[in-house]
Amino acid sequence: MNELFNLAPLILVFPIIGVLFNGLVGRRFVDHDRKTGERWSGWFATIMALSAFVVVVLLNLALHANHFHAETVMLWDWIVIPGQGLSIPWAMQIDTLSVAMMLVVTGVGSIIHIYSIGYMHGDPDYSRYFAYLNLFLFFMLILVAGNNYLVLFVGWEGVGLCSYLLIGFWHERLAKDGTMKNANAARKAMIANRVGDAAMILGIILTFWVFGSVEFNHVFEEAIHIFESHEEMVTLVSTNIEMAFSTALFAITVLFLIAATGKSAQLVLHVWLPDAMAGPTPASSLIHAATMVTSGIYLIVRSNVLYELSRALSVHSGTISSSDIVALVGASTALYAGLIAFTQYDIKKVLAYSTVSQLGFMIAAAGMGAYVAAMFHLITHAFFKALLFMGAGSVIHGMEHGHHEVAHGHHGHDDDGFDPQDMRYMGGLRKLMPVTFWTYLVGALALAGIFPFAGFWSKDEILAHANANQGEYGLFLVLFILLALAAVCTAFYMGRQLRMVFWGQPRHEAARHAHESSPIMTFPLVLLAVFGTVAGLFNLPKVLTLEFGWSLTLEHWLEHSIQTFELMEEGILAHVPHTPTSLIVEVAALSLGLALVSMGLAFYVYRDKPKTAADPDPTQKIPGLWSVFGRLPIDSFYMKLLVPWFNRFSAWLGFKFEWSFWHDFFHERVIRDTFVWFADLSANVLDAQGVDGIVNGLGSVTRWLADGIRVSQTGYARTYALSVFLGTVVLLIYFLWPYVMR
Amino acid sequence: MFGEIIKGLGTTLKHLFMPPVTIQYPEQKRPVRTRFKGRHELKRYDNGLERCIGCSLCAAACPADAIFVEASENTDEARYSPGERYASTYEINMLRCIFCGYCEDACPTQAIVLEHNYELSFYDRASAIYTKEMLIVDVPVNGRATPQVVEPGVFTRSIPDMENPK
Amino acid sequence: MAINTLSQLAVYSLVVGFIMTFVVITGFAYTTLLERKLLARLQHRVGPNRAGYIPIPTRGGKERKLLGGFMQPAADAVKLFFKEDMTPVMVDKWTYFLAPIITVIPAIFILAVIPWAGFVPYITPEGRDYFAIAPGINVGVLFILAITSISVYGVVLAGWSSNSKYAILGGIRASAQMISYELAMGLTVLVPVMLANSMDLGVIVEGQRGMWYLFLQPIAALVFWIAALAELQRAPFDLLEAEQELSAGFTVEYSSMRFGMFFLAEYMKMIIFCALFAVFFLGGYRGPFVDQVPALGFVYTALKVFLGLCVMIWIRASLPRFRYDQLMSFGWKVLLPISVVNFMIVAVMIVLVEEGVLGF
Amino acid sequence: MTATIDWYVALSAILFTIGALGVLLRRSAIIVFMCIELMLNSANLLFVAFARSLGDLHGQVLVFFVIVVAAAEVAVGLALIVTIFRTKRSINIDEINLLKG
Amino acid sequence: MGDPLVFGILAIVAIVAALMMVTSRNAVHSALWLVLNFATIAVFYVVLNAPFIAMVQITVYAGAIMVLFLFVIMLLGAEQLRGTGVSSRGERFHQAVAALLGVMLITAVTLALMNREGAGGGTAVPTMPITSPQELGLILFETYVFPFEVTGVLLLAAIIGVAIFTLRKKRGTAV
Repeated sequence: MNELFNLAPLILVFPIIGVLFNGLVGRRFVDHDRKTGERWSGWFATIMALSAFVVVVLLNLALHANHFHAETVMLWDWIVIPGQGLSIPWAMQIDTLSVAMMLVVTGVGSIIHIYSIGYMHGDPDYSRYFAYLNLFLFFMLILVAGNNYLVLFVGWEGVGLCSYLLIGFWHERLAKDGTMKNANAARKAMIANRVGDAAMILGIILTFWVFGSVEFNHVFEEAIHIFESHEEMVTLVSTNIEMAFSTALFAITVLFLIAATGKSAQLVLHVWLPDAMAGPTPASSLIHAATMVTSGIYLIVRSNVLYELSRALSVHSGTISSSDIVALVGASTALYAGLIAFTQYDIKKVLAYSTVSQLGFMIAAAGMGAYVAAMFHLITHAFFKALLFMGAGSVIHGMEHGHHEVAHGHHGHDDDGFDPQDMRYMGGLRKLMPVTFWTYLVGALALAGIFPFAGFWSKDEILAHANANQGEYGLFLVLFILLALAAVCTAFYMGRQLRMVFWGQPRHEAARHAHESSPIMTFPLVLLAVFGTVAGLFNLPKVLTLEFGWSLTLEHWLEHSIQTFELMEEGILAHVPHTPTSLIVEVAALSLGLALVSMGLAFYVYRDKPKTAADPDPTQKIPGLWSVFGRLPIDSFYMKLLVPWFNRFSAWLGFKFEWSFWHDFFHERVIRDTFVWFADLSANVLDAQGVDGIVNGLGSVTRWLADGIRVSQTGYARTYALSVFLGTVVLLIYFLWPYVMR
Repeated sequence: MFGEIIKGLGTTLKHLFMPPVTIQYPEQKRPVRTRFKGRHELKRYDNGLERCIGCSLCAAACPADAIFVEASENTDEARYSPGERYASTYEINMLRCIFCGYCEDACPTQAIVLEHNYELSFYDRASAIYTKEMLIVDVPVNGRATPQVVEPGVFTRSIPDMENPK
Repeated sequence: MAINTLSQLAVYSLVVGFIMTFVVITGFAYTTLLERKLLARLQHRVGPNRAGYIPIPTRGGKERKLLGGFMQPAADAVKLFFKEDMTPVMVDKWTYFLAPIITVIPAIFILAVIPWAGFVPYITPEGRDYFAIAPGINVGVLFILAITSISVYGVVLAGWSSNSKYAILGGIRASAQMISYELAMGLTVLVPVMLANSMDLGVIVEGQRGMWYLFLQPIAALVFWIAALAELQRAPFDLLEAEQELSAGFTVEYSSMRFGMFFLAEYMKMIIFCALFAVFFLGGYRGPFVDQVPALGFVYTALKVFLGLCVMIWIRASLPRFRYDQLMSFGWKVLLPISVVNFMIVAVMIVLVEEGVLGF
Repeated sequence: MTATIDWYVALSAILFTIGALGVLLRRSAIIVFMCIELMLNSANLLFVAFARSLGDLHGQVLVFFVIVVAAAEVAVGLALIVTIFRTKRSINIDEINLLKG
Repeated sequence: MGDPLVFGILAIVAIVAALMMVTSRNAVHSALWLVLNFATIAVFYVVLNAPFIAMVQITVYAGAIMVLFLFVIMLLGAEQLRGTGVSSRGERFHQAVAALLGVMLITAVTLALMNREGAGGGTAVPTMPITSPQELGLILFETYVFPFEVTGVLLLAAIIGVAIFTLRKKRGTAV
């Protein structure tokens, strides 16, 4: 094994050092001296993130040197119950898939750290923010580096925690109507995620029951083994219950899917993600766009063997497979969220729904068996969506500063309900914020899937996959249509956003006075814009007969850790949807054309509308769009039906059960009275007579002894030294005695 | 910081290739400025009589107490200076002198003047005391050396109006 | 003459040692002249040109003076020897007498391991790697570091024994400075050691066949140079003789040749550190055709030392003196971190290259 | 004739005894400290001599560790002496007898 | 293990230096004698084919530790003890016991050496090549890597300890 793999634990050590620094002492630094303190706090965290990135790059090199063979770095035995066959190690699996994720997490993470130094400038809780950010990196790296489902789950919960903390970072802030907007958003995220997490726990338990292990490799080997031996029934570990293998596999994969819908914001658990935009923008960019929300995709891609087996089993029996459900959920989320994005005015909410939509793309790709395409879209999306969010952050920053300037200009000028995030107040920022504009443009074009930018290649690969396999799998035609429509939506709402924010006339004084952000914020934008442009090169398909040396790099790279490829080669799986390796010109032309037309349409429709902030949106003319999607049907459903009933049930539990029975009766009468009686007995009888006597007696004896011995303590160091020397000489003579006396 | 250091090094390096400005001193001497205050000289009138009348005003004015003057009576047989008295001893301790020029200002007859000689060096402290013989200028071409034998009554008054005696 | 026995080795070492010490002491004398002349030229002056010129008569009765000042070191020596040797009353006699000697001895000691040339056949036909007093010592670099750390004594003892406030302040300043910069220097010296994989200075020189370590490790070279200047107490680190504050630091009570010995030590160390810089970063005695004619090594070493001396003098002419707190914080907060980080980077790079992860 | 290990043992014993007597007899804390260093050095000498005599290097490694520990010990010890000097204005170890029983 | 002449000279220098160190009135002189003693021991190390240890000895002991001693002596002005100090009871007794113990130690060692089998110095000594730093480093970083790290921690602890000891509060008295 290459020695470099031993560095792997460092990727966890660096972020946790950052957490400790910022969590324990960072605040003192910042409070003591704002300027220097911020520098220490921010750069320390950034350097820790960068160090982790460097280590990941070294791991990458090590993988190269190791011919891409995965390595498991064992840290310690975590949960071991001898005799029960339960042994779960805390180990890190370093393979191409996890390293690809780590590169994205630490790379984009580092850039966002740098951006945050500028963005969070002046915030009273500066160091707390960076502590959270590093904590997030720590947990995210646990998530992607774990070699079993349980470690993955630790990271899964950890990032959920960080997400909660960061959404509620400004938890004291109130919305205009007096609700605790941020705190509520954080809670919403937490609760929505719990549903998925419950499914995840069930899935892990079921996995262990069926396969006797939670380590990825064991589980997959065992699953393949059962599949190959054509066993219909499996016995659950340590019980005598038997279960049909296909049912078990279906249950596990669907539970994992539910987990993924929770974390990756898919229908119907997506409701938390748009609200999560209440957090600081860099955090939204890192957690709710680039990395954490993709962990659902990672989970599915990681479990690709289970999903493919499930597909194979269902082809056999003719029923719908869990992979198909995954793909359907993803595709419908993509379209649904894309439509909602039309109706949003908040610059970040548009991006949030766009994220949901793009995650739908990835999930759909994973469900269709295009795991490489899913990962490819994940990586490119991480770049350009982080870029878009940070660009939006820069715009918001500029608007706030502009508003500040205006407010200073007119004293007593009342706040007119101005919201720096509302696109209706913006406009014409192209000239005022050139760097932000150009980088944002790159990000938007990449997201819309316009030709040479990264998004085009990754999105096209997914569509091509759906198109190429529709002959074999009937469902894929439906998926293709859904995804193509979603792509059209994407191009439209991005066009709308670009037009409203950067073109036209400023619709508010603040937009007139906005100005470019500081270099520490624009530098990361430029960096990410470069990646957003060229990231397509990672997995360039073959074009006609042209084949470049770097074509399909990602595919060749991930081949080594996505076992489906092996299964296919070994002939264990007969029918596996295969992604075409070369560019299908018709599909590419179709998607590019649709995107261009749709974007152009958006620019046309919004050419001079809205004129003022109060103007209605032109798309309100489309029947059903605003009346259905604009009202967020699923959110409303939750709020109208689920929440009141749940509240009533909680109130009953709280007042009747908890208070009347548990407190008043059980605690007060049963426990307290018994305890008081017992305490009385010990204090007045046992302690006063028994224990005190012994202690006092011991004390007297000790004092009597000490009085005798203290004479020997002269206090002169030389006396003590003399006795030490005496001892030395005596010992020496004792040892040398046989020689001395001969 | 490094840019500035390199700039400084460049500046000095440039000067390495410039010709030196040194003057080979004992052989070549730079002329001093006209108002340079060097070693004192005791002046004479054109006819050779000493200007100093031994009034000790210079000694009184000297802040460093470097001047010592002792006056004696002039006679017409042995006349040193116009008027009643002349300086029989005139000593300046060059170790004490600070070349301030107050003596020059105090002198009523412009006898003492700080001239341009700056080569003052001694091997011992005693030789740092300049006597009248060392300070007084040579007799002018048309004059006579002192003491002079003069007609009585001509030089009975010292000449405060800074003119040569007629 | 093959060297086989201990006594032959002793004779060899004595002869070579005598020669080298003589050469370096003469070199010391002319380094003072070089410093005075070059410094003068850098300041638009001519410098000493009276002692020992060659008069060349020209027409017109005047004479041109050639090589003016080349006997100046001798004149200085004569002056120093014949000045009155004063011993202040309240000094600690023995220490006061020992201090100048203790200052000079380490400077001479370091000479032992410096490779002046490659293998020179006329002197040693076989068995010797390079020409030095003690060639082939496998802890050469450590030896240098050890001896450098010893040289603090001269300064401290001179300062203390003089029983004068200026002297002790100067002494403590100087020794604190030397100790501080020794760390950075030691860490930097390890860079060539790691690159050459040996502590033998000859091996380090031979390791630079392909490329001078100066180009491979410019940061290390710069840090070494700065630390060497500080170690030598040369400008801009010449705080101990900050005339304005301390008159002359720890040498204030010394006169005559005792003072001269401090001077001697300083200039010998200048030569030696320039030689060390050459060995560590400038390829030592290596140069064109040195494999065919090993004796050329002497010329190359001398050239490189000369170059180093000129740069030192040039720096002295250009840069103002550091303030004491600046000096300390520069040493501890800038130089030391740089050298530690550089050291770590070099170590990591070497491991990576050896592991085959990075290839050159 | 060549010097054997016995000679080194004897030399080391003599140095050790001198150091020990210094510790016991001198009153200046600094000199006591220096005597401790002398004792450590006599032990080091023995380590190296035995390493040479037995032909293995582990003795030298031990000396290395002893030197490192001695450096740490001196730093702390001298800091203690300085601190004591600040309060008591003296480094006479006989005056430092607060622990007297 | 060295020429008897070399050994003799070095041993005499070492013993004389040690004695002078113990008996000097002036602490600075003591320190200087100790430096001489350390230098002699370093030469012993070279004679014993351990040049690396010799260099470490000079660097650390002579170059660092003793300079530290000198600094402290000079800074405190503690060249000589001021005042007579408290004369402890039983001073004579103490000295006598100490001297007796010293004599016993040397006697015991001498007797043991003389009575040992093969005493008198004729034993063959295994030849050992001059230690190279590489060999020492390999042992240090393979066999003794844990103790090595522990010494690192020890040094860190010493640094922190010293900093705390000598740190003076801005106001108020010393610790």
